[in-house]
Amino acid sequence: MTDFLQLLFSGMATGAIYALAALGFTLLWQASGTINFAQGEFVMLPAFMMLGFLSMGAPLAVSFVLTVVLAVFLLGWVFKRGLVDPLFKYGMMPIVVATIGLSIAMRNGLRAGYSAEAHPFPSLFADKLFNIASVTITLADVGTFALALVLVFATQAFMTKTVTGRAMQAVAQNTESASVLGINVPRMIFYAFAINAVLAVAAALLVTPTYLAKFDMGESLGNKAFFAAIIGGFNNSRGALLGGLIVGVAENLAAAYISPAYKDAVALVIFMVVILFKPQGLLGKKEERKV
Amino acid sequence: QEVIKIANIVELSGGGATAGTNFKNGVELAVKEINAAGGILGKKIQTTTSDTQSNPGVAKGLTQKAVDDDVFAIFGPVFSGSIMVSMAESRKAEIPNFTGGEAASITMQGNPYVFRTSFTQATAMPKVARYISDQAKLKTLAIVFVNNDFGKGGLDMIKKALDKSSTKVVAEISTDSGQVDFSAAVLKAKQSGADGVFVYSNEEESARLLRELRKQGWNKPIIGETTLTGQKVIDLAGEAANGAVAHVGLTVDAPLPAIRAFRAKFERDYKYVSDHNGMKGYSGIYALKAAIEKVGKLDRKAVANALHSLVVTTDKEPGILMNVAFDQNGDLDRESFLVEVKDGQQVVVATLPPLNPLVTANKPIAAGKSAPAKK
Amino acid sequence: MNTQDTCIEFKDVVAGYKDFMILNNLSFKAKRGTITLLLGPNGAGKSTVLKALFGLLKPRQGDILLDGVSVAGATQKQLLAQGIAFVPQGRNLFGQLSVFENLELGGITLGMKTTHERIPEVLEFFPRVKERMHSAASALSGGEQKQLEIGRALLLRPKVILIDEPSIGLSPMVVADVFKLLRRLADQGTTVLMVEQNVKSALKISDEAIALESGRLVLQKPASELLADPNIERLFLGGAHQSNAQASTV
Amino acid sequence: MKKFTLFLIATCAVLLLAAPPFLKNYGLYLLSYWLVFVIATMGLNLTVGYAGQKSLGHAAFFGIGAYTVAIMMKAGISFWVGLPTAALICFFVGIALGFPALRVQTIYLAFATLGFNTAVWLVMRNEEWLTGGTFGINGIARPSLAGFSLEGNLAYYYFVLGTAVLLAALQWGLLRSPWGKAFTALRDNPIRAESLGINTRSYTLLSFALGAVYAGVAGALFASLVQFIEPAPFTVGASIMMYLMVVVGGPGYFLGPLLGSAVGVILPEWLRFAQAWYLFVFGAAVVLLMIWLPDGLLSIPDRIKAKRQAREASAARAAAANTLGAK
Amino acid sequence: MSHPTEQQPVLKVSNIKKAYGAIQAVGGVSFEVMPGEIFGVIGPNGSGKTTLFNSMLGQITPDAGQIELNGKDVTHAGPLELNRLGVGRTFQTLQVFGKMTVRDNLIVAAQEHQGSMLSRMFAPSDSGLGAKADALIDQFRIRHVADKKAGELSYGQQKLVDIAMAFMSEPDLVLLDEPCAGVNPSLVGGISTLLKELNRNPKFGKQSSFVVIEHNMDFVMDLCHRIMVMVEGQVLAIGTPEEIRGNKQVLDAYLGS
Ligand SMILES: Nc1ncnc2c1ncn2[C@@H]1O[C@H](COP(=O)(O)OP(=O)(O)OP(=O)(O)O)[C@@H](O)[C@H]1O
Ligand SMILES: Nc1ncnc2c1ncn2[C@@H]1O[C@H](COP(=O)(O)OP(=O)(O)OP(=O)(O)O)[C@@H](O)[C@H]1O
Ligand SMILES: CC(C)C[C@H](N)C(=O)O
Ligand SMILES: [Mg+2]
Ligand SMILES: [Mg+2]
Repeated sequence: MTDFLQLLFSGMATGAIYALAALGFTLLWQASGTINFAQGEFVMLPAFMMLGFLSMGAPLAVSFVLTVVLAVFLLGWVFKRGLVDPLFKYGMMPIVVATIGLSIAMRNGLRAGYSAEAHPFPSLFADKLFNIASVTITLADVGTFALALVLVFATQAFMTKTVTGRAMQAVAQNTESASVLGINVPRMIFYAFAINAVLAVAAALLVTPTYLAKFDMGESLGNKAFFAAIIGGFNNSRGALLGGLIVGVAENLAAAYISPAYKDAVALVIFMVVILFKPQGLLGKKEERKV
Repeated sequence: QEVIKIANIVELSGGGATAGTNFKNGVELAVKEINAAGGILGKKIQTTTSDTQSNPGVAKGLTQKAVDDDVFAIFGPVFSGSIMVSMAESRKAEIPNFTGGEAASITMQGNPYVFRTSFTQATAMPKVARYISDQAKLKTLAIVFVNNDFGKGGLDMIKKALDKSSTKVVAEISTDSGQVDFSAAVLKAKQSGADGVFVYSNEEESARLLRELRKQGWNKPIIGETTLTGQKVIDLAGEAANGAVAHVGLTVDAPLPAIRAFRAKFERDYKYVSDHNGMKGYSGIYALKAAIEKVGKLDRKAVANALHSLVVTTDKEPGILMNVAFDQNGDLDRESFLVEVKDGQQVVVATLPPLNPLVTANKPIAAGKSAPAKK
Repeated sequence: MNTQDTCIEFKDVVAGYKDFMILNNLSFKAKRGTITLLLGPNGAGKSTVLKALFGLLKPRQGDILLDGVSVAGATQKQLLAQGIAFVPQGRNLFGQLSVFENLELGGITLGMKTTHERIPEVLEFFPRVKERMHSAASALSGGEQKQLEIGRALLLRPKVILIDEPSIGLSPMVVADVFKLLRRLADQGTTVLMVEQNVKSALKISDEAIALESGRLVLQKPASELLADPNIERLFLGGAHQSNAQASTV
Repeated sequence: MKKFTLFLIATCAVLLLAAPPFLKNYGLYLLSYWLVFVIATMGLNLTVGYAGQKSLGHAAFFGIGAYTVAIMMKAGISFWVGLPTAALICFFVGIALGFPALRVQTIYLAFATLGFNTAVWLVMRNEEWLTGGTFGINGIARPSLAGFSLEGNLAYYYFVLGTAVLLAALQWGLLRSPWGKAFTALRDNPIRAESLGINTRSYTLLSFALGAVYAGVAGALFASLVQFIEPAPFTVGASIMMYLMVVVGGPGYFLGPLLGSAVGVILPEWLRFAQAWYLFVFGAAVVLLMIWLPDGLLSIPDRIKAKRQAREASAARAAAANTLGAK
Repeated sequence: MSHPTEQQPVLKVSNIKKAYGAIQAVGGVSFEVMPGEIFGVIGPNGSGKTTLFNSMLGQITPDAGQIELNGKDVTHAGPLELNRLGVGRTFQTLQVFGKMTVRDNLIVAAQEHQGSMLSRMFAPSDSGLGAKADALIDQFRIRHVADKKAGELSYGQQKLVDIAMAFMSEPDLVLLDEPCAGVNPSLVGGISTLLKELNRNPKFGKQSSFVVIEHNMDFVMDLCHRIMVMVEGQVLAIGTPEEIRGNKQVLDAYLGS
């Protein structure tokens, strides 16, 4: 039982990391109908930006704020202007492929221009262990989990409870109608990508101490996050959290009780079951009626 | 021939990028030095570096390209999986090929043109095994390995080596490269009730594993091979690395003058501390140099032949880093170290003698903070 | 305010989709506080006229004036601010948002306070829609969706309404109601530019009729005159006008 | 378009037939590598480009083909038995993978196929008794054809070329037949298609199965081209690259895979002069290419054609309008 | 307007029900369509007409009830099977193949009725349907856009393509959901004439039947043999156009005064 709880809690901590990365996927999908295959790199780059500011002597909090500003500009504005604007009207495929290209460029640009090594990253939380009923958790686990929770629910509330959030959804569902109503489509898309950039920086701050800052950290992070987002429901921010937790916990339990070599397969089986019975994901809304 | 062309075919992107980049940097450092000192037999070395993307199919193509370019020798790839494929091409073209791969099978196929720059797992693992059963006296052992050809090969070899010993392997725990959460792996190790754990994985994963071991209160021996106690791992794992013991073929922390010199030069040029892969590439070039000079002419076949019984010492050739001897298979032999992490520092606790009597012991730096080598 | 000045004016407008020019030097005027009806065969370019006016297509040549000021190149937001509202042809709702949320977004340029005040008024007019207030817009029937769309535009209390075939999908009683409402709005000073294929009923409430073919103005007459003219009736209502209908739909 | 296609085919044919004897080993290897991917992405183009099924699991079939041939050849069975077996296995596994597509579409389908790819990869990696696990299978021989050895790089190149041409011809025939329209109908509007009697179920499954066959054949050729296989080239990442190749080349364009694979396989090699930055340049090039031509490289002639037609239509419309005006 | 009698109905719908949560979209609808009959369905917005269509055509599963086609139970048949059994349809929302030309849209609408799947692999590109497609293209007066992509047509033009597609395979029974919406009056008459022609066409071996949902009363009254009026998911009345026109309830609920 203790073992099980240990696995459960560790899995939840990892799951919270996946959820943070997955949150960006769900946000962009709801708010712009796009999928960003460079989402993992969108977490990787801020991690290095923060390291850069840190190495210049700025404290972590200052580095974070500076990175948010820089990321909103680069990953928000520049990305939107340079890549999303010209491709938005051509549907999903070109954006997907362009972001695949972007992820290759970002990953390898960082490697060639900076470093192929893994770099340690300071944790926001003190290195403290709790021992509750012989289950060990770190302060970082708890902190990451709590912050993930806050971010997920804040995003969800923003998207569904505010008019701006709904206007962003409207843009994703029917761009022309949105502009006919006077919704400032480019601005809504910018908001979506700006918020995504902020979330990515937050994710970077929380995940990099475990993931380590490395040029290819985004690859596996992005994959897992994609898993998580789909399982939870792509069109719902809470789905990201649920999906992340499921993937994190399932992996751990599978590795311990079934087969470590096939641990990824277990999450897949869960997914297949989900998709067959609830194609829109656990918390996702049904697609529109078409006839 | 005006210059000596060398193709450097390494993992610069994909999963092997860290290892490959180090290897490449080592090669380039050595080449720069040799060229500055007048080259080999008066001829300058010219290297071209290409990236395999950690993909064996690409590595094979690049090796063919090197053959087309009529290079004198090929360095890399570093990943066992890639050299296993690409060496067929260098063999066909009869070009000496130095690899950074550790998998035992590389040199077990009678390829007269493949040479190692590090121990084969067939050499390294028995040394670790001996430490585990004779010195650490562990009755039972859990093995955590990374599930790729490197880790899997190591697993097979250490199991074989432990077969005859008093240590029993009670758990084999597979992990993935790039894995983040090691709680299940550590839990399994704990559940197995083993007296100690043997860790065989890449640097970052080793660091995460060490942290998880500490988190879950693991207080039994942690033993590894080469990667476990690297400076990188210590940097990444912090305190959690303390107490880990490993057998290391090459380490920049070894108290040897040649290695100290190398470490300083590498750090000067690349602004970071080399790992063992950097040392592999660097010493590999010097091994080639020694062989060419021994033959006295640029004849690939003769050089390959010479390499098969080559013995190089740091007295004559400091670039070789440690006294070394190659054998008929292309495997090499030299002293190695047993190190332990103490207070965030890699400390050499013992120097293990080479198997081949031709290899003479290295002379350590007299006054060092490291413990003197036991003989 | 003089209700008889020109409100909308097209001056030699050439516009179309990429390189395919649909409107060829189209010129016409529509007076303030009247209902101007756009008629024409399928593919004549009626919807294109409305899209060009609402800034969704940029004219290649010519100019589009609103109250004497050029609006070619204006954004939808600016146009809405000037009091123009547009109800396009086809489906234009946000299917996954609720009926209420769709209405809210309709008033996004007004601010939420005003919008929330006006929503009940609009819903009074479309009881079917009111009943479905909290269901997803895509769950509504075809006609209910159209009603919601019209309501969403009326929320703005626009000075100018561009409305593209409102009768599609609406049951006859609702069509009559909507037409009556448009008439009332026009009488109160709103300018209506409407496209309709339901020609007979539409002419009855319209002031002026404009007929397009192949992106050209072929006729502009008071609606009453047109209703009375037996020849014209055959041309547009009867279906005998084959050869021309064909040529004009190019 | 027709003229352009013919011109492109003719130029390619001349180059592909005449140039190789002047190339060295590496060039031949690279060209063969490219052709193998042309075959694989031709299959994916059928699934994704024509039938509109978002598949991110194509590399799994590529792998299944490669492993089938490798395992069979290791067991002493001829390549010529292995090749059709690989195709057949892929056909049936392709049908199986089609089933999720009957329930889910777009990103959900992309993910189901991605999951399938991961599962296949895990089997390749973990079932050492069958696949050699991470060590892979080494020393896969190249076959001989009618007593003529294909061991040499040039001979093998022509063999791959021949296969590619044959498979392209078959696909051309298929797409010109009513099947081609049925696939397109399935892509454009599956609901309408079904109400018109188009068996969307069968066509969906077949689009996967036929796509998989191409990948399987390509995999078989790949195995004996590289003469070694391990799980790495068959990961999800490889599937994503194949998807990229299809989209960059032009999804739903017959010759799209030819150019797309060139971008995916040859462009990075050609960019190697950029040294450490070459993959960065490659990634950036893909982004720019997409921005320039969102519908793929082969949409250029279509664009030109569309422009010309639009001009003609405008003129015709203006003329029609004038006759009205004169009235 | 004769009323065909003493024959087995082509379509027999018994007590179809469909609810969405608390909303009873269709609440027990029964009717029969006779061979050669043109059957109209009218009713206010949201009265359940489209839902009824979609339940009959296998697009959604009804909660209860039974549907028989020529005496065969097809309640659980999908859209595909129904099409194979000779049922054609259009949708209320535009449903064309946007990236195909108009001509290809028509060809693809009937090609699956030619030969077997395997034989179609070797059939000519237009499955021998080119002439037929051209004939319909002319009938619907869309010749000038025949080679344009259907997605680039105006609303009304797409509507015409949509209707034409339903007739390509010469179905025995055709269900049309608001065929006239957005169509120019000059063509509404044309469609009416065409439906009458097809309805009587002896070429089909037997007469074909139509079920038409439409809000255009002139069209419905002129065309249909019988009309069913739906209100709130229920059948209010079924009768000849004269009967319906004279029905007070119908006037109140739907037509207005
Ligand atoms: N997106 C588009 N791309 C290219 N051509 C288009 C597009 N939309 C419309 N057209 C063409 O423009 C012409 C006019 O279209 P428009 O929609 O203005 O016609 P309309 O008069 O509104 O017809 P309807 O009565 O059928 O709605 C048509 O010939 C149509 O083919
Ligand atoms: N998917 C759904 N979810 C919830 N309610 C639905 C759904 N589909 C239809 N309805 C409701 O069922 C009722 C009947 O809808 P239906 O589309 O059948 O009406 P209709 O008679 O075709 O109307 P119209 O003339 O406006 O097209 C409507 O009130 C509608 O809101
Ligand atoms: C990165 C290294 C640990 C790889 C190892 N040298 C191998 O044989 O594959
Ligand atoms: Mg229109
Ligand atoms: Mg309806």
